Order: sequence, then C-alpha cells, then structure tokens
Amino acid sequence: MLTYLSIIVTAIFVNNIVFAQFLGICPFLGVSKKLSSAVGMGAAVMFVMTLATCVTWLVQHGILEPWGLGYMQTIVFILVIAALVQMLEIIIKKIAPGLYQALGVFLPLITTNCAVLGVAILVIQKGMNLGESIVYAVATAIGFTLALAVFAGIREHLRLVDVPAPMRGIPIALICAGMLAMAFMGFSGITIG
Amino acid sequence: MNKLRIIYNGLIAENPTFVLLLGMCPTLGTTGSAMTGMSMGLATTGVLICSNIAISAIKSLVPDRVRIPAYIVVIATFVTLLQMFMAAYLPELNASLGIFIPLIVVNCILLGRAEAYASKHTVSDSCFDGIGIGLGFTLALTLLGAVREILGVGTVFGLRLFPETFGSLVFVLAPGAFIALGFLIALINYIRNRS
Amino acid sequence: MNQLLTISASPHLHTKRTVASCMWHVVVALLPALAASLYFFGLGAAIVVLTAVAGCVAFEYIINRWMFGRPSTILNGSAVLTGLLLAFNLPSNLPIWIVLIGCLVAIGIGKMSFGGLGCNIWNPALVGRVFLLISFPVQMTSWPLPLVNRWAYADATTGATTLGILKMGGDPSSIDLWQSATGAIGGSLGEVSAIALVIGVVYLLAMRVITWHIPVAIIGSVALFTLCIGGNIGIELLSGGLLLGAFFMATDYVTSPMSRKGMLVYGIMIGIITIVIRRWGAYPEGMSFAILLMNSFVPLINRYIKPRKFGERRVKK
Amino acid sequence: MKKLPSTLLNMVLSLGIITIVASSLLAWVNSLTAGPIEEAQQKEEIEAIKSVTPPFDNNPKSQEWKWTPDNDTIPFMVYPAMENGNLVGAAVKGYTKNGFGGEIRIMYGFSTDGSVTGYQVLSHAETPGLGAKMQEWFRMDIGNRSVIGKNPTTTSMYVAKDAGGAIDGITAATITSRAFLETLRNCFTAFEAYKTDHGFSTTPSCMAGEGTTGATTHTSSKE
Amino acid sequence: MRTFHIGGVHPPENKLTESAKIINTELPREVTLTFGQHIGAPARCLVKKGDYVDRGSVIAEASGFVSANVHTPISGTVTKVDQIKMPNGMPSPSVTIAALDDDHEKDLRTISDLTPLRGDDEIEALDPKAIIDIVDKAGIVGLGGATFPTKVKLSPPPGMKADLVIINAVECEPYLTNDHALMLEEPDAILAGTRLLMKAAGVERAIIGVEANKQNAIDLLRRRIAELGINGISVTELTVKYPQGGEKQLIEAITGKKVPSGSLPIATGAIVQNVATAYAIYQAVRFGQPLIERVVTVTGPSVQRPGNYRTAIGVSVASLIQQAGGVPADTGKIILGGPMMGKAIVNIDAPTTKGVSGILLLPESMSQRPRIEPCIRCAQCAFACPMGLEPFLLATLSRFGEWEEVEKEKIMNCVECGCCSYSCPSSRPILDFIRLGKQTVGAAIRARQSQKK
Ligand SMILES: Cc1cc2nc3c(=O)[nH]c(=O)nc-3n(C[C@H](O)[C@H](O)[C@H](O)COP(=O)(O)O)c2cc1C
Ligand SMILES: Cc1cc2nc3c(=O)[nH]c(=O)nc-3n(C[C@H](O)[C@H](O)[C@H](O)COP(=O)(O)O)c2cc1C
Ligand SMILES: Cc1cc2nc3c(=O)[nH]c(=O)nc-3n(C[C@H](O)[C@H](O)[C@H](O)COP(=O)(O)O)c2cc1C
Ligand SMILES: Cc1cc2nc3c(=O)[nH]c(=O)nc-3n(C[C@H](O)[C@H](O)[C@H](O)CO)c2cc1C
Ligand code: SF4
Ligand code: SF4
Ligand code: SF4
Ligand code: SF4
Ligand code: FES
Repeated sequence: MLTYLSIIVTAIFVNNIVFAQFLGICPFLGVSKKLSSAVGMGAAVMFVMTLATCVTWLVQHGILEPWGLGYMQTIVFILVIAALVQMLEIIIKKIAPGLYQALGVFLPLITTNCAVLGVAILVIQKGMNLGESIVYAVATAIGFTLALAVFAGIREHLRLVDVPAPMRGIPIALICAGMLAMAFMGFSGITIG
Repeated sequence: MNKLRIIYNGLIAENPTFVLLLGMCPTLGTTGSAMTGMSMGLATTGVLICSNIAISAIKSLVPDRVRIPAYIVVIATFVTLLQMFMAAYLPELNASLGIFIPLIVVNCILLGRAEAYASKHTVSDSCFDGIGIGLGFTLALTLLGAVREILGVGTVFGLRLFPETFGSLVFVLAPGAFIALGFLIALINYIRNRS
Repeated sequence: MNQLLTISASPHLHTKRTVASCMWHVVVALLPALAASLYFFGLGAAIVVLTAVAGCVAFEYIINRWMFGRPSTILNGSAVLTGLLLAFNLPSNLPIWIVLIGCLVAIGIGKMSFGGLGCNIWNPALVGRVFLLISFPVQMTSWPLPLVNRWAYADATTGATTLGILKMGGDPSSIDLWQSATGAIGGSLGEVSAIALVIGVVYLLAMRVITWHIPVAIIGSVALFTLCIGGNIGIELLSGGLLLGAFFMATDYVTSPMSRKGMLVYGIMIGIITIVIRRWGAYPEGMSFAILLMNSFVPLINRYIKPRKFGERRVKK
Repeated sequence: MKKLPSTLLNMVLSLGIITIVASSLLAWVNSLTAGPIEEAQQKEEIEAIKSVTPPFDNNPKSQEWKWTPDNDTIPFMVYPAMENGNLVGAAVKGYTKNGFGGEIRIMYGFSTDGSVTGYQVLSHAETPGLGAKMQEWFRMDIGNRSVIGKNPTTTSMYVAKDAGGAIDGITAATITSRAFLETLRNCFTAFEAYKTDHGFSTTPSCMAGEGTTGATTHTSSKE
Repeated sequence: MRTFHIGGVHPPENKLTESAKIINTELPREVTLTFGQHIGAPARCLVKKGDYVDRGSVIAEASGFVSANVHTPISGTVTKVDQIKMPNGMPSPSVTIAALDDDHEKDLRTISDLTPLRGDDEIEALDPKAIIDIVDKAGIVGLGGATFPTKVKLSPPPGMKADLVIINAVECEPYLTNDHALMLEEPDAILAGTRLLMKAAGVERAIIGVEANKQNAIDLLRRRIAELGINGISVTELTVKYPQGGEKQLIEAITGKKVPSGSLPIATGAIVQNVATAYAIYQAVRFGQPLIERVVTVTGPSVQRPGNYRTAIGVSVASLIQQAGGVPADTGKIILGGPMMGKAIVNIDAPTTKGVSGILLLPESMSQRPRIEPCIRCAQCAFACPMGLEPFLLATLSRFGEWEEVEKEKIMNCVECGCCSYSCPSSRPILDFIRLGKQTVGAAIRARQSQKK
C-alpha cells in the first residue's frame, strides 16, 4: 500500500512528468490555451497512457523478454501505441460518440506524445510489476492533467494582462513553466513512510 | 534547390527549436550542459538524415494510407540502431542521455520532416534537409546547453569561465531549463522583429 | 465658462486610497520587524536590506524606462516593498552580489516579464528568494546567530534555525518559544520576531489594507493540521517564515485570489502544503514554496470560486 | 515516379516488406553489437571493482554473493577479491533510496579488516553541484571528509552534524551525505556477513546503534 | 440596525445643507419642458407655437403605457417648439413657454381643468383605480432618480401581488439633502401620500427606510405616526451605506429578501417609492397639483448659499445656481444629481427635469479623475460591488471585447452604482468599460430576442 501511495505522490508532485521529467512538453505548450481543451487532453492522455502502459508491459514480459527480442522494444512499443490509439479512436467513435466528441480531437496528437512512450519505457526500466506500472501510469497522467489545468488557468490570465511584446506567446509560457517547476521543487525529497 | 540554401533554411530560417518550436522535450531535458545538448543534437541529426534518406527513397513504394505507420517503422529502426551502437561503443553518453534516446522516435521533428519534406523531395535534397534541420536542432541544443552550463556552474564544454561559487545552480535544474529557453526565444523574437 | 467644465461619467467621487498608499502602508507595517532585525542582526541586516531595496528599485527603473520606454513606477512603492520583503527572506550575511541576483530575478523575471505591477502571477519577492535558495543553497542556509557579532557581516557566526534543528532530528522540547516570539533566533532577517510581525499586521488590518481571510486561513489550517499529525503548534506557528508569509506575502493583492471564499481556500491550502513540506519534504521550510504553488492555482481559484451574485439562486444539489 | 495506390494488397505488402527489412536489419545489427554491449557492461563492473579494492587475481564477478537488507528485497552484491586464494578484500555494490533525488547506487571496496579502500558512485539523481559532489567529496583529504582508509568499527560513519558522527558531510547536502554513509554502513555489514558465511574471521563489531545490521537471507551463487 | 449585505461603500457624506430649510423660489417667467423626462416612450406634444397654456395644464401626453404626461408649471404662451440642447449637450425636442403678462403665477385652485381640492372624506372614498388614475393624469414619475412612471409600478403585472410599500427615504448619495428637508417639513403630507400608495397598491403595510444620518427625520416621522394614530406605517433606521437607496439593496435591507436576478422587485412583494414621490401623490390627490415642481439641492464645497430649493420643473439649471449665489469661480464640474450617480453637464442653460434632485458644483481640484494606474488585483471593486459582480473582470473583458464572457459573468446585473470605480485604488475607469460592455451585450440580447419572435 505504502509503495503505491509513494508512487502516486512521487509521480504527481515530486517527479511531475512535465516539470521534472520534461516529457509531454509539446501538448503542454500546445493544448493549454483553454481550460476545457486542457482537461480534455488530460483525460485522453490518462486513457491512452494507462492502456498503453498495461499493454506494452505485457508485450515486454510476455513476448520480447522470453524470446530475447529486448532490442526491439522501441519499435514494438511505438507501433503498439500507434495501433492502440487508432483502435481506441474507432471503438470510442462506435460505442461512445459523446466521449469521442470530447476526446476525439486529442487522440491523434497522443501517438506522438513522448510522455506515453516515455512512461511505457520508464516502468520497464524501473522494474515495476504490472500493478505498480498501472498505478504509475495513472498517477503520471494525473500529474500531467494537473499541470495542464494549472497552466491553462495561467494562460487565460495572461491573455488579459500586458505582457511585453517579445515575451508574448511561447516565451512567457516557458517562463511560467519555469516558475511552476520552481514551485514544484518544494516537493522534492518528499518521502512517504 | 541550392543545397546550401536547404541547409541555411534548416539552420536558421526554419530552426526547429527557436522558430518551429518542435522537439521541446529533448530540448529541455538534455541541455544540462553544452556537451549533452550537442550529443543529443548530433544523435538526432544522425537519425534524421538516415530516416529522411530512407523515406524519400521508398516514398513511391508506400501507399498513402499507410505512410505514417511506415515512416514510424523506418524512424524507429534507425533509433534502435542508434541505441545499439551507443550502448556498445558510447555507454557513458548513452547513460547520460537516458530515456531521451528511445524517445527520438516520437520527436515531432522526425515525423514532421518525413511528412513535410522527405516524402516529397529527392533523396539528395532530403539528405541535405536532414543535415540542415538536424544541425539547426544541434545548434539550438548546444546553445541552450551552453547558456545553462555557463549560468549554472560557470563552465562551457567543461571549460571553466568563472569559479563555480558564482554559478546559479537553478539553471542546470528543471526550472532553469524553461527559463533559459524562454528568454532565448524572447531574445530571438526581439531580434527577428527588429530586422 | 461652459467650455471649461469637465465632463466625465459617474462616479465623480473617488476614494483616497491609492496604489502608493497601499504599498507604503505595508512598508510602514514592516518597520517593527525591520527594527527587530537590525537589533538582532546588526550591520548585516542593514547591508542586505539596503542592497535589496536599492537593487529592486534600480532594476524596475531600468527595465521600465530603458527597455519598455514606459513611465517610471518606482514612486508607487511596490518595488521598494518587493526589495524589503526579499531582504526579509534572506540570511543577514548573504553576499551583496547574491542579493543583487535576487533583485534581478524578482523584478526582472518575477514581475517585469509579465508586464509589471499587477500582471505577475507569482509573488516577485518569493520568486527571487526561491531562485536563490535553489541556486545558492550553501549561502542561503547558513544563518547568523542573533545578537552575536552584530558588527560582523560576511564572517558572522552561524547556527541552525529552529526548523533546521527539527529537520535534523532535534528535540522539540529544547526549543524556547519565548525566543521565537521575540526573535532571538536564527533565521531570515525579517522573519524572526513574531511580536514585531504581529504589530505590523494589526496595523494593516486596522488600516484596512488587507482583510483577515488569508492570514487566518493559513494560521488556522497550520494549527489544525499540526494538531492532526501530532506536532507542536507553537513551534510550527512561531518558527520559520510562517508569520511573515501569512501576513505580508500570501496577502499580496496581485498574486492572491480575488474573492473572500477563494482567499480562504488559498490560505488553507498554503497552510497544509507548508506543513507537508516541513514534515515530509527535504526542505526544512515550506512557506515560500507553498505560497508560490498556490499562486499558480490563483487563476483557477478566481475562475471557479466567485463571489455570490446578488439575487442569484444557490444551485441546489 | 507514381505513388502506389492504397489498395489493401499494396498496403499489406508495403508495410510487411518494410517491417521485415527493418527487423532483419535490427536482428543482424543486434547480433553484431550484443557482444560489445555485454563487454562494455562487464568491463564497467570489473573496472569499478578494480578501482575500489586491493589488487586481486580471481574473477570477483563469478564469486558474487548476495545479501539482502532487512527492509528491502533487492540484494547487495559482495564481490570477494582474492589473491592466491586468500581473501584480500571485497567490493560491495549497495544502494539506498534515501538520497535527495531517490536511489543512489554505490560500490564500496573494503580490505579484509574492513577498512574502506575506495568507492565509486554508480548511479544517482542528486543535484549537480550539491549532492553530486559525493563522487569526490568523501575521498578529499580535507578535514574529516575522507572515508578512505577508515574502518567502520573504529570510526563512527555518521555525519558530523548528527550526534556522534565523525565524517564531515557535504556542505548543504546533508541528506546525500547521510544516504552515502548509510550505504557505506550497510555494505560493511554485508561484507561482515559474507565473512561469517564463508568462515573468514570477523572483526568484532562495535557499531552501536546501527540501523540495518542483520542479514536475513543470503545465498551464494557459487553453490 | 438593518442594512444590505453585499458590498457597498461609505464615501464622506458632505451633507452641507443638512439642516437647511426648503427655500421656495419665485416662479420663473420662462420654462422649457422636454418630452423625455421619464423612462419610457417620450410624451406626445399637444401644443403648437402661439398657444396659450394655463398653469398645470398638460402640454404633452403619455404616448404609451410606460410614459407620462408633462404639465406646464406656469401660465403663458408657447414661444418655441424646437430642439434644444440638453444638459449633456445632446439636442432634444422641447417646448418653451414664456409668460407674456403677469398671470403666470395663477393659483392652481382657480384652474377649472384640474379637479379642485378634495376633502378628507372624499379622499377616503377613492378606490385604488381612482388613485392610480389621478397619479397617471398628474404625470407623476419616480423622483428618486429613475423617473419611472409611478402608475406603472402601481399596476403590477398579472399574477404578481404586492404586500408591502417601501418608502425610499435613504438618500445615500453624498451632498444631497432634498428628501431629508422634505421629511422635516412635510411629514404629514408624506404619511398621507404613503397611505394613498398603500391603498392604490392594496397593501396593509408600509415601511419608510431612512438612514441613521437623518435621525431628526426618523424621530419626527415616528412621532407623527404615533400622534396621528396611523396603522401599518413604520420607520426603519438603516446603517449609512451607499447604495442603500438602490431598489434591490433597500428591499434586502428592509425585508431581507433578495430580488432574484432577472426579476422585477415586485417578485419579493415590495413596491418601492421615493418619499418625494409619495409627497407628490398627496399633492395631486388633495390639491389636484400635477408634477410641476420639486425640491432640488443646490450644493458644492464653494457654493455661496447651498440649500434645498423648491422650484418649478423646467427652469434653467443656471437660474437655479443663480439662486444659490452663482457659479463659484473655482468650479470645474457641474453635476445633475449626486456625485456617485449624477451626470456631469456641459450646458448649464439647459432646463431642469423631473428627475433632477440636486445640482452639485465641484471645484476644479475635485473634478479631475486621478491618474489611471494598472489594476493591482486588490479586489476592492469586487468587495464594493453591491450586486456581487467582479467589476475588474467585467471591465477587462469588456476592454478586450470578450462579449460572450461578460454576458456569462452577468454584466447586465450591474446597476451602475459606481461603487467599483469609487473604490479602486488604481482609479481605473471600471464603470466606463462596464457601460460599454452593457451596451454591446444589451444590443446583442435584444437582437437575439427579436430574432426569436
Ligand atoms: C517613507 C514613506 C514614503 C512615502 N511615500 C509616499 C508616496 O510617494 N506617495 C504616497 O501616496 N504615499 C506615500 N507615503 C504614505 C503616506 O505618507 C501616507 O501614509 C498614505 O498616503 C496614507 O494614505 P491613506 O490615508 O489613504 O491610507 C509614504 C510613507 C512613508 C513612510
Ligand atoms: C535545488 C536544491 C537541491 C538540493 N539538492 C540536494 C542534494 O542533492 N542533496 C542534499 O543532501 N541536499 C540537497 N539540497 C539541500 C537540502 O534541501 C537541505 O538544505 C539539506 O539537505 C540540509 O541542509 P544542510 O546540509 O545545510 O544541513 C538541495 C537544496 C536545493 C535548494
Ligand atoms: C445605485 C442606486 C442608488 C439609488 N439611490 C436612491 C436613493 O438614495 N433614493 C431614492 O429615492 N432612490 C434611489 N435610487 C432609485 C431607486 O432604485 C428606485 O428607483 C427608487 O427608490 C424608486 O422610487 P421612485 O420610483 O419613487 O423614484 C437609486 C438607484 C440606484 C440604482
Ligand atoms: C498587502 C500587500 C502585500 C504585498 N506583498 C508582496 C510580496 O510578498 N512580495 C512582493 O514582491 N510584493 C508584495 N507586494 C507589492 C506588490 O503587490 C507586488 O510587487 C506585485 O506583486 C508586483 O506586481 C505587496 C503589496 C501589498 C499591498
Ligand atoms: S516527443 Fe512529444 S512531447 Fe516530446 S518534444 Fe516531441 S512532441 Fe513534444
Ligand atoms: S506533435 Fe503536434 S503538437 Fe507536438 S509539436 Fe508536433 S505538430 Fe505540434
Ligand atoms: S457599477 Fe455595477 S459593477 Fe460597479 S459596483 Fe455597481 S453594480 Fe457593481
Ligand atoms: S479595485 Fe481597481 S485595482 Fe483593485 S481589483 Fe478592482 S480594478 Fe483592480
Ligand atoms: S441617493 Fe442614495 S442611491 Fe441615490
């Protein structure tokens, strides 16, 4: 139990995927202009990340390792993720059109989101078991969504203030991300138990 | 097109980091020092050149509807090759770049160039495009790495410029990466708007 | 005669309060704590405070006039206040060049990159402080002892802060709360004297510069949460930057929520995060980080927690 | 050249061929690089062991012995260093999760009597310029920084800031220093356990108030 | 003491003319009457140049349900039917009547057109319908500032039933004292007018709301109620706080009920009328006097003889100021109404209208707005807003043209009380931006509604 709690706290706050691990920066900068799309993107990432981590973990331990194909990890994982996203898109469109409306536009973006592949590889590198991997994936996605939501709020605020011209847009967004990373450093070294 | 122009285009006019804002994760994640930044840039350049060549070579053999998966396979192959060579011959560098090496696969620069350039141009043009864009990326990463290294610990490529006590550690850590890149881009915006 | 009449839309009256008077009131409220720090830390405190204030004012002037070409804003006192509060968060033996870097970061990054007064999201003084803490941890965590060597600056005798002692596994019962209240303890130069800080906040409340919501929410949640996890409330409240932060920094208008309910949520979260960092994190002190973190959430708080509109029906569950 | 039309057959063929070519290429390169990769990893370990222990003539890797601390599952590795069949010391690969940035892996070398002969930090996530200084700090001959040549039975391997400690921690990185020394103590315990297990005489332990001492499971891979 | 609970400010009261008796001014020899003196459709002109009109006769009649008659306060000849420049400088159609001989001050009671003096019994016998009819004929509109035709308020929409009349004697605007003076001098008429209002609205209860800074008026009204043995009318003392006189705020202060957003005040069962309106109703019912005069406070820090002047509606602003000693040399701004909601004017030769409760002359030093500074997000404006809005947000969104957002943020709830602009330490023109937003959003809403129909 404690390990799970520790995984969750670490993944959300201490080693936040965006602010500490530098993964998923493009959607973080690209899809955070409006709060609603930020939350949609977060939900989509959570969906895909959890499923992808689960499937790739099984592939790694069920196929690649027993057959000595460890070197194929990168290529297999990215194909699995791409296929998964495609399938999800088709399935969601069929069974839950409402959800598709909400998540659909974000799904294609996610294939090339390094956070998804990153987490899939990280859980293998860290030697996590399936349960831990899933918890880690969910927590990471929560951390990502949190980062996205906070950032969207900040950017909505920035729209209404007088940012100096050369700083407008990406530069000030990056400075804000830096400030957030600095604030999140307050959690560094948090140990549970 | 003039080959030099293609390279200039990638290096400056369409610099993937400062102008197109692609590949932000490795840009931030591997620029703790000028050396790691440059290594990452070169590693990516290598894969980019190879994948650009391969993709433009096979472009007419790939039906449109499966081109994205096909490109991904090509790119992933070269990334895996790079991984193997680095693990075998450059183990230390491999360890310091860590997860960002396999993640070259999802770097949007690669797929972006495959889609926007290699799939429409000749092999040699695509090769030069790879060189140009790759060097542009390398330049950006090296620059950012150098800035962070200098501000953070007072060295550049390990060369000491001032005593370490005067370095602001924050620049080699996560917040400094964002802040340094933010101001670099602002500076570049400012210069571009002036000229 | 008709041509001379001024035409403007109502209202035609205006409160006497100005931006400058708000800021200077806070400066006045900080004077007791400044006096205490000069008494306890002597020369070092004077040097750091003067450097920080001068640095912040100078950077604001330079950036405003020479980079943006805007009118100077230094008379409204907000840069003075940022400098003063930044100094209050630094050890009194900090080298001048580090103080100046702090000023540059606070004003340059924390305030002016966002567009100046009123545009920033994070508390500039804390941005400067945390930047220094992360960048120069060695210098930022050596605390001169109070009342010792008051005429020394760079080579003052140093010791640990209350929270530092606790973090290192020290015995809580060895801590003298009376010293914490008066300020005869190690720490950032402006945070040590609880009594002086309380005098200041009473002045601010009486002058109606701030409302009670944020300070009370922070102190209340720190006390309650400490009680829940079995800590010593007195120590948590009186040590570190808690009071300085709760009274003068979390209350910064620009970076705190704009509704009373929002202020309470913000304050409560600051209190909880502070204790979490103090108790479980690597840093002995969590106030600065907690405020910066909650500053980040202020846009969301403002968006979702709003004043109740007149005649708006409450949404029934 | 015209593009192939997107018929099903074309798509399957095209993707199939690309995949087959790619996998064969990878398999071939893998077979070429597998050796060098293995070698690089082996070399790294042996180099590390060599750098911390007295000279030896055996293959310590082939004589590795595992020791698992009480509160964890991943074992410490003891690599005995022999010269002419006599134990001259050992390298112990240990880890801690109490670093500032999480896990730190360190290899310590001991001489037979338990004095520290060297160490190598194998991996860590400490802050550059702070905790990361441990690689050099604890071998510096300044004040009481160095742990080299000191024996945990006679020197209290704790940070001087903490009661009774005899080692100067890294300035402003007490957490890393503690983690470093904790690993040292545990590695020493592992080495002692190895000696007991293999019938070498143990030096009497006077490490009072030790955190993790007892070894619960030990298996020798040479059995 | 009772008061409303969201927002509000307390600017310095500056009631310079607090204990000044009402001064009756001489009837002017010339008046100018405009047709749009009330909220609603402008009245339709009934006279033409050269017509002779008798004092108190209708010169323009209501042109719809929400509209009101306009009467002339003097007898005389119509000399002009033309556009004139209003105080704000905008042209408006109007009638000018000049007394060519000396009969312009004719006693109203001698004019046969007007129903003559009614006795007490006669008044008792009037039914609600008849009272509303008299009010309608007399062209009475709200004198509290909004100039809403009173008969409309007294005829609630079907399904709505009033159970309380609230007399608004709050006068929370700084400087103004006209209602205060009226209460001190005409308590009996006000109480009688209140009873007429109760009867017209068919309610048993009336509450007169007065702020605590008018203690003598409260005591006087309470004493008269007791002495006359009137049932059903009481006086409630209220904390001094602007904009307590706002209808919604007053209803909440007195009854604790909040007018739901988007509804009429009648939804709470209350009808709010200004004291001067009650007085005017009594005048109309008892003496048959239409709304041709009112009390106006002429005041200002450097005005020579500030005071409460009873004056004919339609005299020029300048002539009223003359009564008070003329325009002081240091004047920088002249305001019709109080300093919080009143309008600054350019043309002092323009006529007064039914809605003018005060003329405020501010010296130059008080006329300029302080320098605008950046918003420091202090939320003072939000704390001050009696409608619970977020003025800083409405203003900023309006500035950036985010019309959909401002509509969602309920910009239309704003009553334009000015508390936000008043309390802003950065002296931002908050309300100016909000007015812009309200105009745009209001137009969009009307366009949508007409599309639906
Ligand atoms: C050192 C010092 C400098 C001040 N400078 C200014 C100033 O430049 N502008 C200003 O408006 N108030 C300044 N004040 C504050 C005023 O003296 C006064 O306290 C404040 O304006 C009172 O405003 P209030 O009555 O509206 O609260 C200063 C105060 C001090 C202690
Ligand atoms: C950005 C930053 C990074 C830090 N990294 C480390 C670290 O790697 N190891 C460490 O022990 N302390 C680190 N610290 C310092 C701790 O937070 C804390 O100050 C220290 O553990 C205890 O202080 P002391 O060593 O002066 O007693 C870091 C501090 C900061 C601000
Ligand atoms: C902000 C605000 C302040 C007001 N203040 C007063 C006031 O002090 N006295 C008053 O009689 N009417 C005031 N009014 C007008 C009232 O809302 C309301 O229209 C009036 O009391 C109704 O009575 P009447 O129709 O007899 O004028 C105010 C309106 C607003 C929007
Ligand atoms: C009550 C109050 C508290 C303030 N606290 C701070 C502070 O903690 N740090 C700071 O840099 N400025 C502070 N200021 C000044 C000012 O608001 C700040 O510089 C703005 O954040 C700059 O945009 C404060 C001002 C007031 C009125
Ligand atoms: S890999 Fe993905 S998240 Fe990372 S830089 Fe590229 S697109 Fe952005
Ligand atoms: S993957 Fe998409 S969002 Fe990311 S950089 Fe490329 S185009 Fe932009
Ligand atoms: S003018 Fe409107 S927004 Fe401003 S305080 Fe009054 S009601 Fe609120
Ligand atoms: S009162 Fe003025 S400065 Fe304060 S929040 Fe409102 S608009 Fe901004
Ligand atoms: S005088 Fe009070 S609101 Fe008008």
